[in-house]
Amino acid sequence: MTEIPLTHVLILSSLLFIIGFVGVVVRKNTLFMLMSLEVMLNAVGVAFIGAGSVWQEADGQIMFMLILTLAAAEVAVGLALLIRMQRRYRTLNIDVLNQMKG
Amino acid sequence: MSLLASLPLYPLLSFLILISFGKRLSWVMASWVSVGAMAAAAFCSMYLVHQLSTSDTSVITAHMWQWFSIGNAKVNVSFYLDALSAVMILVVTGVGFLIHLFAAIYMKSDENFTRFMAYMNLFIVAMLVLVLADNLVLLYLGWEGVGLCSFLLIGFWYQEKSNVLAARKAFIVTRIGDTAMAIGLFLLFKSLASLNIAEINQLAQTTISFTSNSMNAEHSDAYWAALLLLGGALGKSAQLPLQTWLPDAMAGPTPVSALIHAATMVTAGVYLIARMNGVFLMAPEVMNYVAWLGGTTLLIAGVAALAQNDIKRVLAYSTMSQIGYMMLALGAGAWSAGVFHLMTHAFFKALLFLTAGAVILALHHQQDIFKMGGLLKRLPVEATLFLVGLACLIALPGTSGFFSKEAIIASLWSSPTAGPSLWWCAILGALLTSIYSCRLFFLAFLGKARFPENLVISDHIETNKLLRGALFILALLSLFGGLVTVDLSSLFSSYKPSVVSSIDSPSWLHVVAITTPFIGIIFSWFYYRRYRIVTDEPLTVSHSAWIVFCRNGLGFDTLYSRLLIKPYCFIAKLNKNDVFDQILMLIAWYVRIWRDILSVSQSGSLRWFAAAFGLSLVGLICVVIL
Amino acid sequence: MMLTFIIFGLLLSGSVAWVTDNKVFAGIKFQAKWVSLLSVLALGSYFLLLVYFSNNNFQQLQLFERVSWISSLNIDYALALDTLSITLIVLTFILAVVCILVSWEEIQEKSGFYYFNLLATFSGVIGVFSAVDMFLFFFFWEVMLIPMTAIIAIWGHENRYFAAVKFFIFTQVSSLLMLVAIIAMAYIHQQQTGVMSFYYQDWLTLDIKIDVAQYLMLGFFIAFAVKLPSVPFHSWLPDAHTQAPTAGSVLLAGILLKTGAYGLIRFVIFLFPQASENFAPIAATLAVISILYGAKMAFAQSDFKRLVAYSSISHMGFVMLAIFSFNEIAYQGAIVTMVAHGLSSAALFSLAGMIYQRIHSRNLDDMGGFWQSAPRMGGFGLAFAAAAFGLPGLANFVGEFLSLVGAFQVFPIMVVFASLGLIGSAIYGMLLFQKTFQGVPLQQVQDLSVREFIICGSLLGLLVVLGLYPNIILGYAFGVFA
Amino acid sequence: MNQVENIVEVTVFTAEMFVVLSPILFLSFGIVLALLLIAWQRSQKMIAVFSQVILVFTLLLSIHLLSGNLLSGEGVQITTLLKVDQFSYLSLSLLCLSALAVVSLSGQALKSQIEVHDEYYLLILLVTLGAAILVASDHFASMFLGFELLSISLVGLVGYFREHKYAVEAGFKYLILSATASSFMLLGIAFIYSQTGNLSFAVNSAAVSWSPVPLQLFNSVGILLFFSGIAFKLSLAPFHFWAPDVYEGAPTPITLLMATVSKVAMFTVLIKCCFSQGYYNNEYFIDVIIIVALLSMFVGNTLALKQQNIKRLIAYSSIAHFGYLLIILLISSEQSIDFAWQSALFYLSAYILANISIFTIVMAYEKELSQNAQERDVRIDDWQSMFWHRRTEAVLLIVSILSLAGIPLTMGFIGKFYLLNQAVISQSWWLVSGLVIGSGIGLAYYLPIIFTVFKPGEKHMLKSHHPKGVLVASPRIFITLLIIISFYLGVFPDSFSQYIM
Repeated sequence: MTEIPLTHVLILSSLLFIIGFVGVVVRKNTLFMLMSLEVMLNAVGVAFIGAGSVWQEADGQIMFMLILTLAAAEVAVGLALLIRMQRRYRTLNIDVLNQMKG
Repeated sequence: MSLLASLPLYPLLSFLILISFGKRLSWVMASWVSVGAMAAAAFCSMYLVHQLSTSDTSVITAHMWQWFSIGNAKVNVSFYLDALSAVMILVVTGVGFLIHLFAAIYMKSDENFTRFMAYMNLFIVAMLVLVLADNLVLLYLGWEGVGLCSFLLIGFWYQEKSNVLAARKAFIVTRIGDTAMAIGLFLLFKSLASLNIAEINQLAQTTISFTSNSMNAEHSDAYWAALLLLGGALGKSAQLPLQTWLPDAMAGPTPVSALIHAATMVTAGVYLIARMNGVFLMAPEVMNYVAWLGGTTLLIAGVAALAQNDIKRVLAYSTMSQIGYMMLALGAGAWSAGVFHLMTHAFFKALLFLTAGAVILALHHQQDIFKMGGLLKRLPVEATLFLVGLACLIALPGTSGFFSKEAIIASLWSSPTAGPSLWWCAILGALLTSIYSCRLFFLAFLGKARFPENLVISDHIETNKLLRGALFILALLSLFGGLVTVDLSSLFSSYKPSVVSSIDSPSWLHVVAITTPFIGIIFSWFYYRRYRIVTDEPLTVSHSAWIVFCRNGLGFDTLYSRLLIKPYCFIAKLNKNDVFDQILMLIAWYVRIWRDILSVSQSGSLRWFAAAFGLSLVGLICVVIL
Repeated sequence: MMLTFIIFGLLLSGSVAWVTDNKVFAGIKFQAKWVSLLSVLALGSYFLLLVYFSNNNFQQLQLFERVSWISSLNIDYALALDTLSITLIVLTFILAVVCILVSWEEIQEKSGFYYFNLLATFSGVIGVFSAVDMFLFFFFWEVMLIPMTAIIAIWGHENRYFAAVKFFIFTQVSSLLMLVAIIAMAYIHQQQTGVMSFYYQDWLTLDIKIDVAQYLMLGFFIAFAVKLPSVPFHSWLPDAHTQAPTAGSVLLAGILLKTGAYGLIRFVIFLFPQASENFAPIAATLAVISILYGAKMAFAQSDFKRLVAYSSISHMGFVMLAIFSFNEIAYQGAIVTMVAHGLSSAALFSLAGMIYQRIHSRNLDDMGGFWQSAPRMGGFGLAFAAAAFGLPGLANFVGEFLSLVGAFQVFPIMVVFASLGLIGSAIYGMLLFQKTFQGVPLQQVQDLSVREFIICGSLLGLLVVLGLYPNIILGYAFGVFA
Repeated sequence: MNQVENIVEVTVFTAEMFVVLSPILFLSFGIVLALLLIAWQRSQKMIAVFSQVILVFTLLLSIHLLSGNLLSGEGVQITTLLKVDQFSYLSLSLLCLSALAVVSLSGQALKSQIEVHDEYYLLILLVTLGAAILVASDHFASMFLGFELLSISLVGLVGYFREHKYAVEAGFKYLILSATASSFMLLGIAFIYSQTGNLSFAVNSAAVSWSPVPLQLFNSVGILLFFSGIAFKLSLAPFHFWAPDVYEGAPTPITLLMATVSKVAMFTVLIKCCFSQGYYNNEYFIDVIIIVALLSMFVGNTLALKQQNIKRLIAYSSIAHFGYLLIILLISSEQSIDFAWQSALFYLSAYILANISIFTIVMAYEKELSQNAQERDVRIDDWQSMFWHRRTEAVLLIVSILSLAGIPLTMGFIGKFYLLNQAVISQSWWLVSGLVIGSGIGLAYYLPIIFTVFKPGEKHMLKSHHPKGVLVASPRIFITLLIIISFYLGVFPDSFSQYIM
């Protein structure tokens, strides 16, 4: 099988990660922010898998699984909060949440 | 406790008594205490002088305790009585006693009588310490002490703003001189490692490093030391350029002017220079400065005296010019002449002031001579006494002033540090003296009475005898005081042979010197005719620019206020709230600015937070990579 | 043990005064002022006896206690005394009594806590004067600030919070620099001897490379220069003095400034002789600037206490000049000036307090002609002003004269400039006296009460005695430098 | 690769490990039991007492292990994942202490709600567990687990009071940002892993030199990302933006939880990681540390200047304090590691103590406010003239403020002293000056609080006597105890640090 150099994997994952991060920053809708978070986490996952395969170790995959669980948990809490937000503010626009400042 | 040590104690005790009992003392009590103390001091000092003259030793010393020690040099509180200080204590206590006597009556009606007498006593204490001190630090103590008392007495009627200002002026101006003197002390100690007067005078001759110019310095230590001491002397003796305080000092009660600002304190400068002759001899240039300063002062003061309207200010300026004579003498190296004139001047100037005081009292505190006139008939006794005083001042032959002033003038011509030009100076001064004296006398005692008829009441008539007694004694002293010749030449080390004079004085000098006063009198007899004769056209005070200029002491006050006082106040006000503080407060301001900037960043918007997270990360990564 | 007893005795009696204030035990109504006055008197006399009967030769530092405190860093609890510190501690006790007496009627509300703070400050100060373990020294140095700040902030005048914060921040920041220097010294000791040590005597034996020493010396110097205070670090002082209650000002001017001078002598000079000698010209220049600048600023003020505050800056300038001229005469002068200024400024501040109690103003324009109605006060005012401008016969003169004579041997030119300060002091001294007591009487004030008379009288007496017979101090405290 | 092998060797679970790990195990079992308890009967009082009991036991256990000498020297490696030494135990006991305080303070915060809140306590326990795992972790995986356990449960707690004005906002902010932060951290870990091929702390990733340059770059970037994740949790500038808002929005006990438990755990793990991986030799990393530290000192102190709301003020001051603490990471050599640990833990405990004390009083005042039907945060001027009406509380407040400001007689001063020692040893003069200036600015907002406490005024709150039921223990005793502790440790720090020596 042809070896994919590690660098490429890392660069790919970083690109993915950046996409996700930009999503978090620019999207106003809370739902999409949560999704972008998912993208970021998965990008990390890619990096781990790649690294693991280079080192011929299971650690990478294990970490990826942990990340998946984390993502699930986060989304769960996130959605709960999202519902609260919808109830209270009747909107999902994140920018209404700037009462506290200074 | 030797007699000498106890000398200042009498006035000190009386001071303490008066100050602690204050107004609770009746007039009789207070005056008995203070005048009695003075009498005791006077007798005591006479006895001391007698002792001194009879005893074979030329000095009497009294050691009280060691004040402190500078390195190895001890600074003692101890007294030292030689011929020079003997003269001084005689003047201080003798004249002081008479003036106290006068003052006790003069100030009787004042509500703060006891305080006044207390200050007078305190002054005498300080003055005695000054003249008896055996080291310069103790002398400085007395020196500052008399300054303080003069301050207190000038501002005695402290509710008048003008008096307060005059007092402050007097103190600060003299303080400038004192500071110079203090620096002089530091220098003396540095180069001679001693502050004992006798030692210094002796060391100054012997120490090479003191007199010789050290490398790359164009003046020797002796030069600077003498110069700085001279500064002190100028301040106290109201000589150029520190003379401006004296005329204003006349704001004090008349006895104060008599005691402090005529007889004793102002002559302390002369005493200092005479005392430190050892140092001055090592610095002929400075001697020359002394002579010139004295000469100039006596001319300026004479001119200023010509234009005064206030009887006391006239006398003040004349004091200035007489001290100018003394300085001249000292500068010329005629120590004994200078001190002699000091003594005689003390007598007749005290007499003049006190008589003036009596007149002023009689006229209900009227001091303007243009509002007097014709007093010869109304107050004949005072007038005669005043005439006597003036005669001495003019130095008519036979009077004490004649002898002393002649001695001075005679010494000038041939002196290497004075010379003919200064001699002419002195002659001119004598001329001026006689002119302004005549003017004063004419205006005050001759001519038309220019005051309401009912004014003259000698409300102190019942005590007149005492009062006049004091005046009579002074008059006698000033007439015949010249006969006791003071020979202090033993005290003063003469010049080094190197600077012995080459010029010998021509014979016509004496003739000129003796005739000068008469010329002056004759001149003014005609020039001031309208002051002298009784006419009906009113006398007008001239307001021509020149006269006013002279009346204001040739504008030194304005000069100084422009040069020194105004700028100082300006800077002070300018920086009232502390530029350093402002600078440090800038930091606080800066932090506050940052606080506001940063608190903008806490906008509370989530997306901005996330973005900031990313941005700052990028920034840090850049730091790492670059 | 005795020294500890004194330090903590003060603290303890302070808390006793606090707790028992205005309470009745066994039929006696306790009052904080009485408790604290008596305890200060008792402890002070105890201290005097302790010093008098101890057969130590106090010319060198005599160790009193040395107990291990923070063993992990070899920090000890070590107290020692020598003539210098004894002199200053005695001064502290004298002024302590004055402080209590001036607050006698001024402080009415929360007096218990007030006197607690007062006594806590005293104990801190005494700790500073006697600590020889540097950590302990720093500890006391900081502890003494807290109650002082409380005094300013609680019982001070209108602008007190600002003044207190300013005071605290200045001292705190500067002393943190000192702390860094202290730690660095400890590590240098570790490098040279293998063990860490904060013990003063150990440090004296160190030989530090000059370039390092200069920085360390600077660390100490800044802390002490701020406390002294010297231009340009002085600007906390006018505010603090002006805003503090009378006793606070007395305390600050009389004692706390002296801790700065003490530190300069004991630590800067003795620990870094070489470095400080190189630094001397700068320090002397600063000192001269402080003298002149302080005098000038004092002249510009219209607030009685502010004027006196600036005058203290001027006076402490003489001390610093003397200290940095490395010359025994000057050192003597420095000590006398410290004591004299302690007394005279305390006197002037108490006078300010008395006037404030009568007319409720510190503004000189509201004063004038008091002499007519209050001659006694006027007399004392004159005497204290005279002390301030160094009238011979009062203690300050001896101090300044010796300082200047000593300094003249080293820095003639600077001394010439410093002497101009004598003129400046005359100017502001006269201004102070005349604006207050002379001129047209604006209002009638009642003359000194017996208590006030005792305060002023005793201070004046001390000033005169020290002025005419300074050997009481000189003969005693001098040996430190021999 | 040889490291990998010898790590593989030690992965046998022995009895010693069991003993050593017992506190954490006990805690986790306690949580399970708590769940069962809830299943059996839902009673707020019971669960509260129960969780306190658990925490107390955990505390006692860890202290016991601390004083016992089986943790001498290196510490005990438990599988690849965990490694326990006396330092981690000390911080563990600190965690339990603060968690205990939080639980006790929560009592009346919950009173206002009607329903039963057993999950609240459960979440607190979970947070503590996560923190415990963090301090024990020696491996990125375990650290990640603890990290997420901590943050997810915290999110739950932050938004806990649904009705509260700011609940949603604070919750969201914390959720999104911490998720972002943790993904950054994960990416960093991934990069590091890609270089070292090993996730254990024991591998000195700073010393990886064999890889070609771009990879080296990835490595250092990885370290940076990882650090940024932690820095976020420690709310170090410039990752601090969330802190004040979340602090303000969260229920007060939870604010305390965030200020103490999570920060202590995070900092401990940071030190562990940095020391074992020898980051202190990596000058890039050092630069980053210095920059971040200086920024935090400045930003924190400066922004705190104009705060009136206590919780925000504490947030900012904590930013500054952790800026100071970063000095620890700049140790010069292996020898000073122990001292660094000691200083860090001392400083942390001083910080915790001060925070607990302040929040005790904040809670007391909040209760009174709510009794006056004012649902708002405590502001500084609510404390006016406290000293003259409620002496003990005021003294406690003053002591803790002074301790935060680092004035002698308090623990804070000794802590600052340790830090300065550190800085002097490592000769990092930048940080020294930062510390000096920072604490200078700090005084400008600490002192006014004290002055407000002293400021005379009418009794601000209705009741001058001590509010009942603010704390589980009688408040007076509790408060006096806190005062005594902070004074005692402030004057005799040895009695504390002897545990670590």
